[in-house]
Amino acid sequence: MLLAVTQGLGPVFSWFFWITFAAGLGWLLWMSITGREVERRIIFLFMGLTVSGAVLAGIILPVQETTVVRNVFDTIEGLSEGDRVLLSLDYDPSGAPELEPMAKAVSQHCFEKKLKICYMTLWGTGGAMITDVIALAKVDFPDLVYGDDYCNVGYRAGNEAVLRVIASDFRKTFPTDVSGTSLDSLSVMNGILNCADFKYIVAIGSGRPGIKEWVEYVVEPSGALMGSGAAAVSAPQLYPYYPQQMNGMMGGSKGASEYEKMLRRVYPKFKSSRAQATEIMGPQTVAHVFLMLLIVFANISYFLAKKRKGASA
Amino acid sequence: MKRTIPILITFITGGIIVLAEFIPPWAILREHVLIYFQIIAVFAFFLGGGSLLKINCQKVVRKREDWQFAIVTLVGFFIMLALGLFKMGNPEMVDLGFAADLNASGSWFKNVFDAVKAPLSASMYSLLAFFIASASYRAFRAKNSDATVLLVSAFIILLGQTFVGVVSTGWMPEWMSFFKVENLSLWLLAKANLAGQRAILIGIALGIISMSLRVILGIERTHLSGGDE
Amino acid sequence: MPDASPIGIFIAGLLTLGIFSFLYKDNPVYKVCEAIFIGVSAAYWAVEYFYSALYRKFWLGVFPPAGSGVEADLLLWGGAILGALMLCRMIPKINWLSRWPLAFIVGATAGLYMMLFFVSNAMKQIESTMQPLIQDSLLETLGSFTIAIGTITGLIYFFFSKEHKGIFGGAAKVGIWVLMVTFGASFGYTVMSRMSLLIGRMDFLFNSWATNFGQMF
Amino acid sequence: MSQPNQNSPFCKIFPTLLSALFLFTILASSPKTLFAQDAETSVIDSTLENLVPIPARPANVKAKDHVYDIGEKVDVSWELSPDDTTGLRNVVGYIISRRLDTASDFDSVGAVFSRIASLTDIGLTKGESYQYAVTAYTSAGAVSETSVSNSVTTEQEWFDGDKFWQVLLLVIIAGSVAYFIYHAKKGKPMFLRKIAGLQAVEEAIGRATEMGRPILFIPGIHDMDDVQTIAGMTILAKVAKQVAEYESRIFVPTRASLAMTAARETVREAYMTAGRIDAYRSDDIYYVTDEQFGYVAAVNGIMTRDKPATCFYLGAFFAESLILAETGNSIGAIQIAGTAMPAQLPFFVAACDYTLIGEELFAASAYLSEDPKQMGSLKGQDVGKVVAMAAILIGAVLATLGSEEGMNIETFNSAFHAFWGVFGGGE
Repeated sequence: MLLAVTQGLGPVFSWFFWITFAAGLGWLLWMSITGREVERRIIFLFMGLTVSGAVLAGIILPVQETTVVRNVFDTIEGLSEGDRVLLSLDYDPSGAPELEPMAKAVSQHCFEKKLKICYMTLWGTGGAMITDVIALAKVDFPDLVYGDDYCNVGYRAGNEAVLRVIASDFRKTFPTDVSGTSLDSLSVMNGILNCADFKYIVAIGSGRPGIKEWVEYVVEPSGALMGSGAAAVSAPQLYPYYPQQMNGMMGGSKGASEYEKMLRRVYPKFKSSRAQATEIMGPQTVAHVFLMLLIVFANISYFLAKKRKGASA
Repeated sequence: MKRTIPILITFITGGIIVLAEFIPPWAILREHVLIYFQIIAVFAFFLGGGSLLKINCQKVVRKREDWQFAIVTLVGFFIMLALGLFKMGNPEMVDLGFAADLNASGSWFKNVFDAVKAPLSASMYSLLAFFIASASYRAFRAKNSDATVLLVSAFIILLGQTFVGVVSTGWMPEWMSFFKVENLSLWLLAKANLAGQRAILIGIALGIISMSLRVILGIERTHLSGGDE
Repeated sequence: MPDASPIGIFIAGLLTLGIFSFLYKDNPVYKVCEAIFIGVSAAYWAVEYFYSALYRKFWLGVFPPAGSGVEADLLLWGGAILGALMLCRMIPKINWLSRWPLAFIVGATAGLYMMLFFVSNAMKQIESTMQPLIQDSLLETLGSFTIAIGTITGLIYFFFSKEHKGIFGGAAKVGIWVLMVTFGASFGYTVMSRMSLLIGRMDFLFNSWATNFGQMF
Repeated sequence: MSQPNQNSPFCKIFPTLLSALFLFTILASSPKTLFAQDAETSVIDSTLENLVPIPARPANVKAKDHVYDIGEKVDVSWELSPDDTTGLRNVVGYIISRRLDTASDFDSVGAVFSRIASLTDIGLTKGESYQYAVTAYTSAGAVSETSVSNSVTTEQEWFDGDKFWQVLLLVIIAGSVAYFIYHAKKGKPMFLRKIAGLQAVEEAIGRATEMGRPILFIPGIHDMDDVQTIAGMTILAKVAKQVAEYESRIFVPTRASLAMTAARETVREAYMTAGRIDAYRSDDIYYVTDEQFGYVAAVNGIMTRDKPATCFYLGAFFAESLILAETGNSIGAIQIAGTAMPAQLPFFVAACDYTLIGEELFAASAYLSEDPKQMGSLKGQDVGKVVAMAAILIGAVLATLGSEEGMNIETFNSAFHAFWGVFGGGE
């Protein structure tokens, strides 16, 4: 209901909102210049308005494509029909806002290219994440057949040990899929003996075990081709592995939104699908800018106060 | 007696666990210790949960301030406990009995988890965004050299993540590319930040070695039996 | 929560708003949310621990189901005995016995952490810092000098038994700056993922919840 | 996660099934699978050699007992098949199988990729003799002849020789800590630099007493199985003792039941030492909930309602660090924080009055105790720092002299690698 209203009033609402908001910022600046402290609840109010306004107005900001993300996209783009891709979703609900869009976009891309996906996870809580991603992908591809177009082998306990084993023998750890069906009866897994048999591995993870472990225990011993999607917090620590051990990486919502952009550029049919990360990026950038303004205002206020003090002394 | 035995237990377990690192046949002890801990923690929950119930019951009985909310806590606790322990509404109960997955989709336990616990957790967590704003406004002021370094470094990283930063230094010629915000922030993260992290991590390791040694040798024992005997 | 029921979403939205109300000030609505949260989550973990540790780890460990071929792990009884000693706390006469499991845990933790951190923090970090100072490019060379000097001055800051005076004091001062750069950088970087949490909540309120609201009434 | 059904007959025949499955998949991976035309197996069998080139077998298979284990591992190595990197180049991997000396059949134990010539087999029994066989296979499903290894008997060792350098370095550092502990006992006074956060402790407690408001102490959100929580408890002991002496009041809500028990023990003992056991209230130290943010919600409530004048956050913290510190700030409390969680330190530094950074958290109780033995241990830590700094310097200089980017002197290069290896480098 509210959604419909805001969508209908979109442009009007958004103009009205931002003019008010700009006025508010002006007031904040004036308060700083006159050296008055602003109560923290007013800061909270601004923060809330910034984010909710940006979410409601659906701000979409231009995204710059970077090579490190494009490499993942191009690799999948270069695969041919029927190739198998392994998608490992190693995160939990708290990592989902950043990582689910990546998993969704990569799935959409693969299904569009008629590639077959095998989903797995190293996290106990990842099973639910896989279910969510498959549900999201099925919106655009309602005719997907389980077993022929994709499969889900789910979770096995053991963290790094799982990786160590599947690097050489996939079925030793995953003899069956998540519901107990033997992998032999799934055509997706036909002839897949180990991780290197997948044409591409995409590991999307937010911590440990995650991308670093994939590199150490799978890519390095087996030479499998891997790309990754990392939470913003852990992305900096993973740069050393690029481009030798992983040929591309999506970092945080920004990386995900780049991927979404590329997908829509090449396959316009996805323009109607929800670009979750791109939607997050707008509010996130606005919030960032607001935060930087706050820091600037605070320092203006501080310096002017110090000057005044010095003058009066 | 009452004081010496705990110190002896600490000494012996600590010593064995350290040695087990180097003696292959003992390695299994390290794994068992972790399981022991989990089992002890469950028993300890009787004490913790007991204290929770006791304090809330006292509040209700003595009609202390906010006693009404204590009732809410108690009711919530017992409802959730019953839903979970008896696995109510769990669709897997039919086939598996009490071996059913506790969090099976459709069970009442999972439903309450989704409708109550998950949103409460997420909301509490997201308050952090507000507190980041108020902390930035209050604390990031160039009061002295330390604070200035902190401020500048945080600001560069923040800039580097938004298009504002990229645009603001986009005019720089090629030979100055190092000072472009996106490069500068990457350099800060990969080099200076790394150096600081390493110093902290090495320091922590030394602190833990010294602290553990004090505990194992029984010099630090205030948590067990007070000061000197 | 793709399969959440409308009532579930409705409640979730109310609770979200209740928690947010704390930002204005402490109020009865927040108190109710807090009370529910404490009660429900304490019971949640009690049940979770009961089934995972007591039932699966301990009970199935010492009494494996007949015919499963798994041998009973008698060592697990040790944990149960220590756990039972813990409960002695409730009996005043022998409550001092509860110090034994505590002493056991403290000793074991000290032993485990000592080794774990010595290897993963100290050895590993020292090893990674041993890089050639001179690199291919001037920039990389600058970088490796920064890492080496930064790490060493950072450590100097932590010295306890030497006064921060003279050259040593200067080095310690550089060390503090290195630490401050580190703190600033990780603060700036963490902000990004924290914002997405709030955006996620707002998205829930404005989209899922509001839509659901419209459907319910 | 559902409970694995241990009664399932599947578990029993699992190993057998696995090997069968394994062979099946190798064959099934061929586009013209043998099984598709089961009836004509013999015909195809004879023509297979013509259709699919069979790789040469891997030679010289060796089995060796894995050193420094409990007799459960064997290292198997072989020479690559001549058709792996050269020749037909059709080898995609090797299958390794094993048998007990007494048994007749080999069971598959694993597979590796092409270009790999070794495997460590695990899960063996101490004192048994094993024999290994290695076979090369191609993507088309062709399998080479099998090479069989020597027989090997597994042995157990009593010292992990791989960790020799670890032991030595640990002995140096722990030894110097121990040395200074007992050296300090002799009463030689020792200099310790000031740590602002710790000097503020007494003043902060005094302020709370004057204002007639309580003190809040959070020993982190981990349980007693984290050494940071133990560090928090040791500081709690000192803080509680002063609180008892000042006749103030301290609240310790905990996130774990075990931590609650330990905190009660600690505070009770502190009150006893201060001679004020009558003022000890066990209900001021209580368990809230194991849920991270449920605990935070409760502590926020306590702060806004009881308005503590001083808040201590000493232990392991995660995302809640800033939520707690900002709420504490809003009620005007003096806040002293300390953690060894590098990711949370910036938030404490920004929002608290004093922050103990990493190592300082572990040193705090020694500082506050004013016990020469404990203070001596800090000097031992400094020796550790000297060792670390020296190692970094020596390593960096050797690397610079030896590396290609630097001077490229071979002697230094090998010296560097030897030195690097001591710290676990190059593995």
